[in-house]
Amino acid sequence: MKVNVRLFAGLHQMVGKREIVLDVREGATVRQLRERLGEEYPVTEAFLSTLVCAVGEEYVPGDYVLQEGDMVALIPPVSGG
Amino acid sequence: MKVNVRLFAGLHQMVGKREIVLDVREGATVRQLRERLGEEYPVTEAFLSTLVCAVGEEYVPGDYVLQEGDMVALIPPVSGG
Amino acid sequence: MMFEITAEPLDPGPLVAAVRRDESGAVALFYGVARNENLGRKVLWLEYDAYPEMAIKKMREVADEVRAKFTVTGVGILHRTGRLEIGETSLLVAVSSGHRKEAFDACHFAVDRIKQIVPVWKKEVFEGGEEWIEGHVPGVEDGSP
Amino acid sequence: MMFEITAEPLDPGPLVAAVRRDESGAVALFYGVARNENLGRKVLWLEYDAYPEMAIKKMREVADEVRAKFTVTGVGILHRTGRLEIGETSLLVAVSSGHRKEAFDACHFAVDRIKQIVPVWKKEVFEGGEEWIEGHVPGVEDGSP
Repeated sequence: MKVNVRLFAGLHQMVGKREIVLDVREGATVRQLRERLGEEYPVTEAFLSTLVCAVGEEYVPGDYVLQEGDMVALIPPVSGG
Repeated sequence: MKVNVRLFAGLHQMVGKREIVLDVREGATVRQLRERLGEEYPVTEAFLSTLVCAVGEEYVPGDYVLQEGDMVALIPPVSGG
Repeated sequence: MMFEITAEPLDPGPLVAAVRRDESGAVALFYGVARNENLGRKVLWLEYDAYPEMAIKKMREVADEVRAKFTVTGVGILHRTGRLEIGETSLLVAVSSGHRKEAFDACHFAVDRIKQIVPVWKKEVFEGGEEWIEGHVPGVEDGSP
Repeated sequence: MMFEITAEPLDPGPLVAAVRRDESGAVALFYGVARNENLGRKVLWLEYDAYPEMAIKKMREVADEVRAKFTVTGVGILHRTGRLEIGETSLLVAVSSGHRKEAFDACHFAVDRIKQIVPVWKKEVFEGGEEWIEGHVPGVEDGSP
């Protein structure tokens, strides 16, 4: 199934896109989505372990199960202020 | 000797003047100056014990000895902010 | 209340007006400012990125936390994005309260929480390089990212 | 640095600009505001009196104390006098620092000290009367007024 993924900060800069579509199997978790990102964009490998996912503008745990069409944001460690 | 005395806040309002001249004996302390104020302006009696004196824009203790021509400020408890 | 993510310079006037109530005796206003040095590096400028919709939502959550923890009369937060020169303001947090101690404590708490959960990111461009600063991993309920 | 006693409305812009340095990552700005209630009384307006020359001198002393106690990059204080309507700002205290904790702590300390030693007085005009508020007896070295 296809999941829309928003990228920010260093991740955006590495991938060169603000939004991508990733293909994952039915019932995939956000942890598996992160791994998929690493396969598609090896440049992101080193950063995957620090990424938190947000679905529907809310942080979700790594075992959160995705649904077709979900808008997922990959959130690097925040550094506002 | 004559001493110039500046009045503020409630004291200013009670006495009706921003500045007065009080006559005290040579070698008088600021504590005695306060008592002199009470004699001249009985309306101030109840407030005398709360007044701190400043000479030359610096707080001085009650036993500070005044000199002719000193500019003394009578400072009620402060309440800025 | 006022919560904004904007690429425009931040203006404290409307923010303070928005958080003040007639019961407010104190307003604590915090400015996060781009400074010229970090970790021993000479910083040339900063660049901020944000996830705007979620950042606003998380700012509101911070304000809710503040109101649950402190006796305040208003909370407002503005965060700037894009390129900021040294001396420009990246963050404004205003908290009003009846009294000063609550205003200070609540504003400090709000700034700490903003840095923990609001999805905003800072890139430092310094002499010889640049780096997206990795600050805080925002928590999720089970603690596992 | 900036220290003023004025009958005009207080403007935070020039104050914050005066205390900020390129090393400042944070500015804490405190607003003392005329509020509509005190001691259970409905306050109608406030009136502030000051001994201006000495107030400025004592503000500078507060700033010196702040710099001795905290790592800050700037301190500034403005106090208004005359009649203030509810919601108007009586006091502005700005402290800049490299980091937020120092800015908050130093600004809070400065406000506390201002209320203890700066010769400024507040009259509350409330429904049914008025009163010059007796706050703090400023200390002298031997402790005896």
